[in-house]
Amino acid sequence: MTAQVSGGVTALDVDRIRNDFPVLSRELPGGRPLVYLDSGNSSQKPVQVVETMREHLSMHYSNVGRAMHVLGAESTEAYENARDKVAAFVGAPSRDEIVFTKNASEALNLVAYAFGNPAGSDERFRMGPGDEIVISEMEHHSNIVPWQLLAQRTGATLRWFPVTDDGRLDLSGIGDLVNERTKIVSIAHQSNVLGTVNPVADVLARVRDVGALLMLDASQAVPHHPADFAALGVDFVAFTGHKMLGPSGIGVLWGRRELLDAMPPFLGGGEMIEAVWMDRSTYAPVPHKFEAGTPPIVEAIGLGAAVDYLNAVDMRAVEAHERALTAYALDALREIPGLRVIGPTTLESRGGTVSFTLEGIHPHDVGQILDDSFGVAVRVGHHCARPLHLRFGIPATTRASFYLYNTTGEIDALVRGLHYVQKVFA
Amino acid sequence: MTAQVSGGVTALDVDRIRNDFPVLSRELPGGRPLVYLDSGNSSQKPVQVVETMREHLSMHYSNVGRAMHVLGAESTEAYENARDKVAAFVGAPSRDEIVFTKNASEALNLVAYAFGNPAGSDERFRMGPGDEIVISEMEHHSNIVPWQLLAQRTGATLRWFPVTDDGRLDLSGIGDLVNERTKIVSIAHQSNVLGTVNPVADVLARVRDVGALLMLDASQAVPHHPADFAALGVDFVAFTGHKMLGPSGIGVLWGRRELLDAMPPFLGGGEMIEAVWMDRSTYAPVPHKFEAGTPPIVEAIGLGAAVDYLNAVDMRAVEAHERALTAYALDALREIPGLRVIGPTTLESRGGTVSFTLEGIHPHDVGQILDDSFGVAVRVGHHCARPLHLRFGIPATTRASFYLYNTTGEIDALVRGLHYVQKVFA
Amino acid sequence: MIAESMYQELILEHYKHPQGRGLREPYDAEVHHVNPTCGDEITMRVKLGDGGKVEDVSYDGQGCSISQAAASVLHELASGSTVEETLGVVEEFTRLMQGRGQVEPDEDVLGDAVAFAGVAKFPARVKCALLAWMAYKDALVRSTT
Amino acid sequence: MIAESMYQELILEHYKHPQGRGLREPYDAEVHHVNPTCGDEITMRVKLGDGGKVEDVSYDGQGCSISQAAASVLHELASGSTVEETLGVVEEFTRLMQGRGQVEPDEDVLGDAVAFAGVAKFPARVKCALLAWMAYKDALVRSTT
Ligand SMILES: Cc1ncc(COP(=O)(O)O)c(C=O)c1O
Ligand SMILES: Cc1ncc(COP(=O)(O)O)c(C=O)c1O
Repeated sequence: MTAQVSGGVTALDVDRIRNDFPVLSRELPGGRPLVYLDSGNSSQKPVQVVETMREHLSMHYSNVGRAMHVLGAESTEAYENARDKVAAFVGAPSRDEIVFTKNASEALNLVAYAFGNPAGSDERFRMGPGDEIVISEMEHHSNIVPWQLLAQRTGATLRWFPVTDDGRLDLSGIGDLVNERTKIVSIAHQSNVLGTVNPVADVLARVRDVGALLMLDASQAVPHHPADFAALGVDFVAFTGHKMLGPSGIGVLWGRRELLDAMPPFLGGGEMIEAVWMDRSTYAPVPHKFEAGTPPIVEAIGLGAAVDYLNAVDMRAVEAHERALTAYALDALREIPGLRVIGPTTLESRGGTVSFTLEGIHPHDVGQILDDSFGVAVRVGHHCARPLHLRFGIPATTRASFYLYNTTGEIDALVRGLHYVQKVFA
Repeated sequence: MTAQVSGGVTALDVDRIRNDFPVLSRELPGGRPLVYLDSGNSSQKPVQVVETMREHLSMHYSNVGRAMHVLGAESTEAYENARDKVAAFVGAPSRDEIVFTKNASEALNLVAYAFGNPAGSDERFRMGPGDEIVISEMEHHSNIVPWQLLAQRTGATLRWFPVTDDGRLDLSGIGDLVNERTKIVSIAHQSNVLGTVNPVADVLARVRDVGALLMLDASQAVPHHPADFAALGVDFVAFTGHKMLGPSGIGVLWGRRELLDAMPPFLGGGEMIEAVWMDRSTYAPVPHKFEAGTPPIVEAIGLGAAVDYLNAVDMRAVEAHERALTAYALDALREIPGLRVIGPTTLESRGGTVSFTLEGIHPHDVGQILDDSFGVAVRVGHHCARPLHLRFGIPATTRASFYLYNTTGEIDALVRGLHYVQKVFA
Repeated sequence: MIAESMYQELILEHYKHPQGRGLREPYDAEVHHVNPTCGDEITMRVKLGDGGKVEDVSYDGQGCSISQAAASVLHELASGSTVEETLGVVEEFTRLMQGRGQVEPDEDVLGDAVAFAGVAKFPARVKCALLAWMAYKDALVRSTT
Repeated sequence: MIAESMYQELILEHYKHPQGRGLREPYDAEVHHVNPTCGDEITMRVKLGDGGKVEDVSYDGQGCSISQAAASVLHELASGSTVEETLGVVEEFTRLMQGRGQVEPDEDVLGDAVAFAGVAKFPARVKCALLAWMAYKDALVRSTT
């Protein structure tokens, strides 16, 4: 695959890319090859990321910010450079708007905890009975539970967009749902189950009409599509390093500077302060205000290397590659009797995540036989989106999710595996 | 150094240990050797830790808990084994009491956020005006600011133990300070500036008398002394991976099971739930209840390898080695004119952290010249303990802190450096 | 299929041909357990006889092959045994399942249930395997009190 | 001492022999700035003349050699210069300090202040170097309004 794809982007060379991921050539117990179709859960890491981390940990490591020696300078420089890289990668208007967290969940909770804090003073973050929070039925638990907890703490009301039968956000009731009582709307940019890419502009227009804030959970979007947060025009975005070739232990909150400035601090501790007395403190400017304690230093540096890698491949090529794989998979799965795709069955506004049920066979059994017999790694269960599964009246689905290193041959292996599963349980 | 030390512990072989830390043989720009005396800030990492992480990231990585394939099983097993190792290392009564956080600061904030939550129902965690929180004047900002923020949120009162002129916790007023209004007392096990090891049993006795809870910030204790949390008898302990040969991005909260069970959740999201509906959720049992989202997987595994390393060396040998270094340093520093140690000047109840001032020379200048001219890495400033420095009427100190890989030769280098600093500024 | 596979023939056999499935009368206690994370369900009835004998274990449910096969294996092991004996098996089975793949199963105690050893490595599946067994334990408590 | 050392001779010279130190009359504005993280302090007075001329910059303070030398260098650069010129220098100096060691300093603009380039790699020291310069900018604003 080195053909031109549309728009002047060179298609990615999947063979060369696979060489950067040693695990993809690993032989599993019993001699099975690995077919990794679980990147929506967490992606594999290229040697470039792993080696950057190893090198830093071995020869340049020290704490950041506070240290005034060679290693301190090297670590601080590498850590802050990672912030620059991430900011540029997502088109953030300012590097200071990039807050490093431990994962996307922390980023979502950080924003949720900014509301209804009696110590905060900004009107936009006040919350109590009568105020409303809006999410959707297709959210990941990490974009549901923080808002449930916020509603419990403050007495505010949690409401949600329904999901249509074909797996789209149902905007028909938006006029009632998002209203002058709404303080914040938080929805997925791309669903981790359906693959649906949500119409941000439509939601944003209504959110702006009523003067509320809009947060995007872009955990499944940033790894797979070119990002331009400035153009997106929303208020907050959360995403996570481990799904975009980076290590575990690092996530990102982006927020508009003016809002981050107005928010009360979340976690208190070293590095997030300006001056501390026993009875009061003043806080550092953002992003440090939200980075209490020793940050995930080497993890941020690893994420920076992941961003370098994705830039070198070109996110437009990544997107095009996944689109081709998704088209291929939707076609191939259509041939399997009793298979029902949960989510859009066309390529329109959808990413490379395909969830489905197989009639009469529990997804747990599907996933485990695929793994046992063919080394095909998919995810099975409710994928941390139980309400969405309840909405479709099913306890679980099997999910295949694609990334830049996947091939059509791997989708063929999945299809072969599914036929075998049907034979086993026939 | 392979002599017997008291109590049947074999002294550690510092030369062999140094070979495991490649950075210690690194040549800094200008041909200076590195003399790393800043482990109190963050420790260096042995190859065993770095290689364990590299191997896992390269060949065994996947998300934990939720995945049902070979890589998922391998990652989950390695992650949960790390919990076993940490639990055994600190003598936790149960592995389920070990909660992985991103650092010690998160662990301290997690407990602080358990109080005064209107959604929580346990009497012990209720907090409002009239209730009191007690800390001390020698705390790290990470054990001050979370409690200030809690006091602001709830209207409770923050009080603190003073510190004596020789750097000890002043317990003389404990009867008044810790009283029936006290809900929680949180103090350092070992001060990160003074080196003082605090008398936990004395404080605990009073805390139990009044029915309050006791939390220890053991960030500076666990890396340097054998730990036995069960014997300690306190309620919560926070510590952090990066100061004990582990990577950045991983910390630990230990708490008594019964308390962890009674606490409301802190961060909401994937992995911390049992079942989720749109309007409510039930939560997983501890420790998962407090581990929302994808945890720092590889970081926990790295910490497990660090614990293996420390066990192989033997924490009693680590403690004895540091004690010898501290004795040597206190002696050597005494010879420098105008040098004043801030903290205990004897070995009694103190660890291997020595902070001092040099008359007429600002610590910033001391630290930077030591680094510039001799590659001696110390920390200068208020070490995230500004109130303690205010207490001693000084803006900053220079701090040398020791670990298992340090030598008396490195202390000699420090002393030579300090003489040179005095010459430069003479 | 590889050696340490979770899908031992035996599990599939029990799944396809469940032993003793169906709710029967008479019974001393009936319980209904649900695994909220994956939606697996089981209803279980226990009938005890003289001398601590388990006369019948009847059940109905839905879910993955692991959860359903576990109920079938349990039925075989428990029926005709004594309460005390079966509690020993439940205990050993629980230990195996919660051992994260690091516990050596005691085949003498477990019998056919040893086929579930491979499940222990997948925390998300452990609950499937345990569902029927926990329901049984619960039903026993209710029968004898 | 190595090439990229923070402690250029020039900085030490200024620290040991500060130029124009001491608070003088007359002045148009006086400001007092503190760096709360490290306790460095500076009091600074500015006296402006005709045609945007800076007639005098006088100061007193305490802190590390970087913060004190920065005040001395500032005094030399600003006295006798114009407000506009000095604002250009302040801007370039700020850019250098906030550049995390990645900004090439413009020596023509900075003059002696280029000696502080090594500081930029240490975020904790950047504030020391900037203290006097921010105070100066603040004092200028207050003098002209
Ligand atoms: C005594 C003490 N408490 C808490 C902390 C905070 O640890 P972390 O930065 O890992 O959150 C530190 C170290 O910085 C410390 O020395
Ligand atoms: C849509 C979505 N949101 C949030 C998350 C949570 O990310 P993390 O586990 O890194 O906190 C995930 C992934 O698990 C996700 O897919």
